[in-house]
Amino acid sequence: MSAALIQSRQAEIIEEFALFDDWMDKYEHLIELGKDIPAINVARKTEEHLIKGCQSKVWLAADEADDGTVLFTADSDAIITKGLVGLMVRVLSGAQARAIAEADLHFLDTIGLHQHLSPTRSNGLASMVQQMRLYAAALAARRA
Amino acid sequence: MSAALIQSRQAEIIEEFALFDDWMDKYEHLIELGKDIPAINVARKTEEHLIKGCQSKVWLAADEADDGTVLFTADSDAIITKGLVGLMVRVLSGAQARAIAEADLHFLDTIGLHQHLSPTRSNGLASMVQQMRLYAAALAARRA
Amino acid sequence: MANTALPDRIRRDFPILEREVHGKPLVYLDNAASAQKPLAVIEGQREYLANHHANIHRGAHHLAQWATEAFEGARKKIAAHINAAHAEEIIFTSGSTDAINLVAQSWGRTHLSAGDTVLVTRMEHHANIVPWQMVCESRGAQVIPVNVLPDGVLDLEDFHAALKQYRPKMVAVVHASNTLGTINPVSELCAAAREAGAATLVDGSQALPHFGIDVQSIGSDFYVATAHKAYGPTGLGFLHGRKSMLEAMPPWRGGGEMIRSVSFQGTTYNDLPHKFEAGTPHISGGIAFGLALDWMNAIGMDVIAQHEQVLVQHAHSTLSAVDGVKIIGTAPNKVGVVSLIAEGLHSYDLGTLLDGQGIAVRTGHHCTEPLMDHFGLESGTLRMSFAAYTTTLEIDRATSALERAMRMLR
Amino acid sequence: MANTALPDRIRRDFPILEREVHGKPLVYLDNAASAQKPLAVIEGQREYLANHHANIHRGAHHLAQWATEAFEGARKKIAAHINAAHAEEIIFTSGSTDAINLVAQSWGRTHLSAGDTVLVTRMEHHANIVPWQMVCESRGAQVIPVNVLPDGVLDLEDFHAALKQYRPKMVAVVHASNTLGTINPVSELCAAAREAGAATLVDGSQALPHFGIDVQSIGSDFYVATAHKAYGPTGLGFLHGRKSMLEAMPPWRGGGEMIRSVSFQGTTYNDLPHKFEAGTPHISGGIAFGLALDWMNAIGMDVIAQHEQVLVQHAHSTLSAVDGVKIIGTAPNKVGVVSLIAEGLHSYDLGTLLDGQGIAVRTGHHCTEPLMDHFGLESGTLRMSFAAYTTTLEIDRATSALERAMRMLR
Ligand SMILES: Cc1ncc(COP(=O)(O)O)c(C=O)c1O
Ligand SMILES: Cc1ncc(COP(=O)(O)O)c(C=O)c1O
Repeated sequence: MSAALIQSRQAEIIEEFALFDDWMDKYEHLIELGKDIPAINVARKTEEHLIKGCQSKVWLAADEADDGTVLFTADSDAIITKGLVGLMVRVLSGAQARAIAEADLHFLDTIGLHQHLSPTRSNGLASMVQQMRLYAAALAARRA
Repeated sequence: MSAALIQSRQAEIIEEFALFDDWMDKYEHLIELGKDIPAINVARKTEEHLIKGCQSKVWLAADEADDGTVLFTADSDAIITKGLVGLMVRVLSGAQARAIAEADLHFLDTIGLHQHLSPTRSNGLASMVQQMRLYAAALAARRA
Repeated sequence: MANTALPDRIRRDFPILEREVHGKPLVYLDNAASAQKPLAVIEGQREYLANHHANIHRGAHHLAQWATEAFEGARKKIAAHINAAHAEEIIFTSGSTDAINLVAQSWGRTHLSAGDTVLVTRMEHHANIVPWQMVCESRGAQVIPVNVLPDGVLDLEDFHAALKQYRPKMVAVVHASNTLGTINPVSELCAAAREAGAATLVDGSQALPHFGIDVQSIGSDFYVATAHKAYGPTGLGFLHGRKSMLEAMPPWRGGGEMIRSVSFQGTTYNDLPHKFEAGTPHISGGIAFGLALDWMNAIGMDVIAQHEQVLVQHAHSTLSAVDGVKIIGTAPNKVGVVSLIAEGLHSYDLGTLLDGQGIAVRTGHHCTEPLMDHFGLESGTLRMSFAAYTTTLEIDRATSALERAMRMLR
Repeated sequence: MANTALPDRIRRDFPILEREVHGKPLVYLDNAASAQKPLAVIEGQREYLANHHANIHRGAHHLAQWATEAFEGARKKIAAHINAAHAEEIIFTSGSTDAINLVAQSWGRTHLSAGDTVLVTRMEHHANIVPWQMVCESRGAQVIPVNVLPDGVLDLEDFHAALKQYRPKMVAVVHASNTLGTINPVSELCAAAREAGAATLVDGSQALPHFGIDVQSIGSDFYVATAHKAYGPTGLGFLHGRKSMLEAMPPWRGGGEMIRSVSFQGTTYNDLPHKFEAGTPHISGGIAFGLALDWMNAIGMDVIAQHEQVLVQHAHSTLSAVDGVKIIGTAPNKVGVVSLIAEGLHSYDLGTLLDGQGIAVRTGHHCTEPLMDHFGLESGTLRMSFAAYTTTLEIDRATSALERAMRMLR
């Protein structure tokens, strides 16, 4: 059920981005999206929640709800990264841990922002996604 | 006068080699020439007379005649190198030290064997020529 | 005249400059990271590999001989280009980084002891810091940085004071800064260092592409540079070393070529330059780099330098007119490198939005973290860097793109 | 079938094979020194440099991203080709020599102490001897050679005895000998070494071009090879290291890329593989090497190996039929390398007279002086070495040329 949720959210984003064929328009939209990011509590913007090794900083926290779903909050010091992080949180937050760990994330590819997921990109998005999966996998394992 | 001698000997060799336009014929001739090399005394085939850093070994000795001319004797363990060494000895031996030190040696170029004089060639001919000039320069300096 | 005409004349040598990125014409302003290569270099390397390749040295056959002469010819071209006293003072390396490591390990391990110091500057590239930190750590020695003034000029007072105070064994300075563009007065620095009894290394990575170099007039003991920033191939660089210094140094890497004779009883080493060139070198790269030098010299280093001066002046005046933009590094003597920040904005965002408009720049710390820390630039800078083919029009387009990016981010 | 058809099918990929030398058609039998490169490699490198080049890693712009993915893609291809467990176990180096020096210095300086030993064989290339001699000398350790039998097979009895007697910290062996062609039983050697508590390094320089490699089934801790002998570009090679070993090792070269963070208070290092890759790598070379692996795999390593077996058999029978010729190295398991001597004749003379007939071979010690000394071969050997494109006809022509040379010299 959670897997279906993740799918439908990706479909939604793909539809949303289909409106833009110009690169800059996509970024414009991304910048807007960054403003709606479920913000990480300022007190949690510590070393512990920092994703390392990137030009832009990304903070990420994961909380488990009683029903076993995982809620992500995040932030970044770079606006575009924040938009990308926002997209990721929007797709994965609230899903079951196991579904997150196993999610097939194709939407960045489809909307033409795939390169931002490359581990060689210095925005840290790839590390963030990995971190989200790790959190989720750890939670799923604890429940199992 | 010695410079003229060196020139005329080079001219002689150039004429001799002009008969061969095939590479292998040149080598055939070179092998023949190696047989006539003014052989270094066996007792002098020591470390001291060895030209170093080459795949084929070259031994070289220089002796000064009363009239200030220099007589070279040499040998090599490789036959083609011996032929090349023989050509060098034939051109330079018996000339005045100063003329040897300053000789313009173009004949290998003209007869198409120039590459054997390259310092990157592992037959040691380049080192030998340098050694011949050094011997000669040292003798010339001592006389001056 | 010649200045504005230069790109017109040479841009056709660079096919990549015709391409598009994200549907926009490419504006390549990342030359300090790596320059594009003229066709003469690309085709020369291709031709070598297609019709002439063989392993070099010790080969008795024709191809080996030809390749050896071409490769050794490239060494002579480098020697001539930087006015080295002897061709065998040029050691081929895989880049500047490799060259500095060679000196740090070979010279450093024999000359540095506990308590010794190596003087560098706060504007050094990591390549001229970390190798010294590594050898110093192993010897109990220390790396001391010289201060950089707010405008990006080296603090000469601090330099002379540090020479006096620390009596360093080695002074290692960058010729031109890859982040600030600052050209350091290396002849003066080397003279003072020598006076104080220190050996000297000059990192010429950002000098070689931009102006003529004369190692004898600089008076450095070691001078390094990398080919790929100077219109040459990747995987190649060189170390120039004063002959007497190199001769006294132990080899660093062992293997073929660098030996005279090998046995399990004992191995003896070859003469310069081979002593420092273990293994099969980057043959096609060496030959292609020779062609890159030919290409630069056919234009003339002065012509290139003049053209880039015009570009820097133009960029400074255009960019500093943009509200909220601050240029980092305004030394009077600069190569074609302009770093900037835009107030309150992250340089990564700016770089991404420039890329979306076809403008290739670099953002971040540019491998000069200590300099960024020194200036308190947390998100680094946005760096535009120029080459002989760069036009003022490209700078204008980059400036407009920057303005658009700033509007979007605010 | 496939065997004789292979060269027919692929020779058109190698323009150089069409050329003449001294007016005779080139017969290139110096592949163990360096192989020729197929057009896919040459044109791929050209295309990269002409239309895609940028410096890699940390670049936010499109070209940098593209180049990074292409270069990292090549790393993955290498990992897949030798069946490495992780792509980050592949470290790009400038060649085999560089890779062995990296291990000798980084691993060696931390693991070797006074009295320790490193076991090698008498058939090693200088590249797998001298780096060990250098680090052993600095640590008070010693290099011990294992015996080679008269037919060129490694003396396994001596190997096991030496393991027992010396309890080496490191066993470094060549996978296939560049002088004898002998393929060593490296899985067996590595297992015995591990059993005896030694780390292992396999020098695969002459294995990579000739047959498929599986580092996991070999069980080596380190495996090195060089691109230019395997149809790839010059200036590039790689080290494969077991992840746990590499992670525990200190970096060797310092500079950009290999750091996490640099400051004058202290520098921290990056993760694998970057920790060992300081400075701008040979980007075009890495990408082109990936294409070389693609090219080999499109043919199939088994097809190449089979073809070369036919060549070796043919060369052995043809050449040993020549009066006065003795083949050096007749192990049952060989790659396409045939060394020989002609009674009473200097190999340099033979090589020169073959060159005069358009036949490119190598003569001398082939960077294996200790092996030459061991066999008492003062003027080295004449070595013919084969590649996928070599034909039996070429071997026949080389044989006739050799006979002519011998006649001329007698
Ligand atoms: C067995 C062996 N090991 C090491 C090397 C060294 O390779 P490179 O010179 O490319 O570093 C070679 C090639 O000469 C070789 O044949
Ligand atoms: C000033 C400076 N020094 C050293 C280097 C290192 O050059 P490479 O990465 O080619 O070794 C660079 C380039 O990044 C540089 O700009």
